[in-house]
Amino acid sequence: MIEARIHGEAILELPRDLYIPPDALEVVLDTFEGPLDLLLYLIRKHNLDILDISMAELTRQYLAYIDTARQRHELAAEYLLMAALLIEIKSRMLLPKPSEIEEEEDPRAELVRRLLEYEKMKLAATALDGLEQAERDFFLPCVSREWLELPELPGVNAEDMKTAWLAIAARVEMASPHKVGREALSIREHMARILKRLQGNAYAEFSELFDTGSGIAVFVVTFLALLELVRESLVNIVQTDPLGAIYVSVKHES
Amino acid sequence: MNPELIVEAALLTSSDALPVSQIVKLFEGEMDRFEIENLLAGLQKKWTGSGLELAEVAGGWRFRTRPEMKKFLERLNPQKPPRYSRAALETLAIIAYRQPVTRGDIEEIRGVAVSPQILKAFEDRSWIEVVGHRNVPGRPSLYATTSKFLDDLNLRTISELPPLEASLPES
Amino acid sequence: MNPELIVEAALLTSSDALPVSQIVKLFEGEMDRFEIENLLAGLQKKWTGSGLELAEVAGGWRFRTRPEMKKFLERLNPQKPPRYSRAALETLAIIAYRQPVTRGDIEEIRGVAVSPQILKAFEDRSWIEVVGHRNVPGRPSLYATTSKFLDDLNLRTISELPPLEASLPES
Repeated sequence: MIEARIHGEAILELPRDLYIPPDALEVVLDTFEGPLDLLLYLIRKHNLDILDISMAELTRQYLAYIDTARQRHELAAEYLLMAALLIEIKSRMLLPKPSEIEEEEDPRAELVRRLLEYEKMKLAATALDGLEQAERDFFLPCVSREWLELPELPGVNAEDMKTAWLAIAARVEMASPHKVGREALSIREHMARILKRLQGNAYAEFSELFDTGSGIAVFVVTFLALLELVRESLVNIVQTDPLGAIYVSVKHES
Repeated sequence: MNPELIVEAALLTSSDALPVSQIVKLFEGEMDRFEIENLLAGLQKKWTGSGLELAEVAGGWRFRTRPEMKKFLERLNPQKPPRYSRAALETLAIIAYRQPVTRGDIEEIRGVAVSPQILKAFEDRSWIEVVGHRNVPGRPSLYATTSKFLDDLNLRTISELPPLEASLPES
Repeated sequence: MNPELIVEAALLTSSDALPVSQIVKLFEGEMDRFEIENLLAGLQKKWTGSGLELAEVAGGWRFRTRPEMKKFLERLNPQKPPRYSRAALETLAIIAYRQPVTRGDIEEIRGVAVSPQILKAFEDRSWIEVVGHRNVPGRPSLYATTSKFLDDLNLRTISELPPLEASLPES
């Protein structure tokens, strides 16, 4: 509420013929949604017939109101524009109608149409607000599908591995050709397995690295893997005493 | 797994309404629209008398809390849900009842400028969207309401909006 | 209104888990923690055998879908299965066929630098792991495939990978 006072006295003075009762003065212009809203308020307040508005009366009321308001704060341009429009309509109504033009449109028609349309929308806004609204009047279920939120990882199959490898092979075909077959692959798998086994341990006993239950082929492959690890300087094989235990350890930088 | 329980789980975990055409997908063609609709009617009955109800809205089917629950659920979030300003509500009403409209149309009806924040707020909430451009200089955007707007107001079609009151009451 | 239905509605519409201290608020002091906990146990029983389950998690109580529902609910949002880039697949193939290898080995074979993201992605998936370090300056990590890699590719041993007839580069 705007209440401007000088020496304790309200600076606002009411035009005599303004019908707005003093309590309505509390209704400052801010509460209106624009000039149409203010016009509707005035029409209602004074029981004016919207279809046969007394332009002189309405214009006077409107101007008086915005004059009052202008003393309180700056007025949006729309209000001044409407004032000009009202004065224009009023003056057109005062002009004598040329008798040859019988069916000239009522100068108020456009304003009335706009007022009616705005009034409709104003009521519609209230009705809309009266409807039940999600998150205000009712709530929607929100149960998590958490496992769906996890990103899906690409699938890979064994053939993809082969295709990828062959693609590399094709690119470097000109380079030194070496056959890598099934056995070689097993050897490499066992090399990885032995390294994993040695991880975190200072050493392992040579015989522990052999899985005796898996047959002679695995036995041989494990042995070849150990030799390959020694050749690639990845492990040390140590036997401190003749015929003593053989220990395998990860080779550390000396 | 019982199909009714699958549909129930799908609806309770979906933030948007599910049209029957989506629900059908749950069963990869093993159930037709007619069976799904029967099942939805069954589910609706199953939930009668509980805190949620299954309702058909513009976007399809979805659960929502019954109005009686508001009072209790509000106690969990004591801050009042924000209310729209009159300017925002009038703008929304014009878009809803007069769609498709340009910002200029809205300003013409309301007699004042429309703040871009208002339009943005409704766009962010997916209540309005640009559906085209008017073929005039500047090609202004044409706004219309979305099906989420209808869903959130619990409506099936725009014609379920409250009817417009014809003329100014002469009081 | 039945308190169980109020708690059910609150849990179904809450995006976060609700601790008992929150649930109590629904009844403005008319129910104590003990009663609420009893009620939650009852609710949990009520939902047994349906597509959702009521679970107690770190933050409190919440509904969530049962794992069996995944298969069905995924049909609502079918996503294109993601694929690994050629660089990623080749890196994985080199580790699989030539293990144990260092990043330098992979780069030498492919002729281009290996992005750390690729190795990290496979490590995060527990498909590869560091099994040691090569005894050369810098002691580079030696990568090998894991048993999870074999499991995920449905292989018993690495030697079940398709044999390579073509001539191959030696690292």
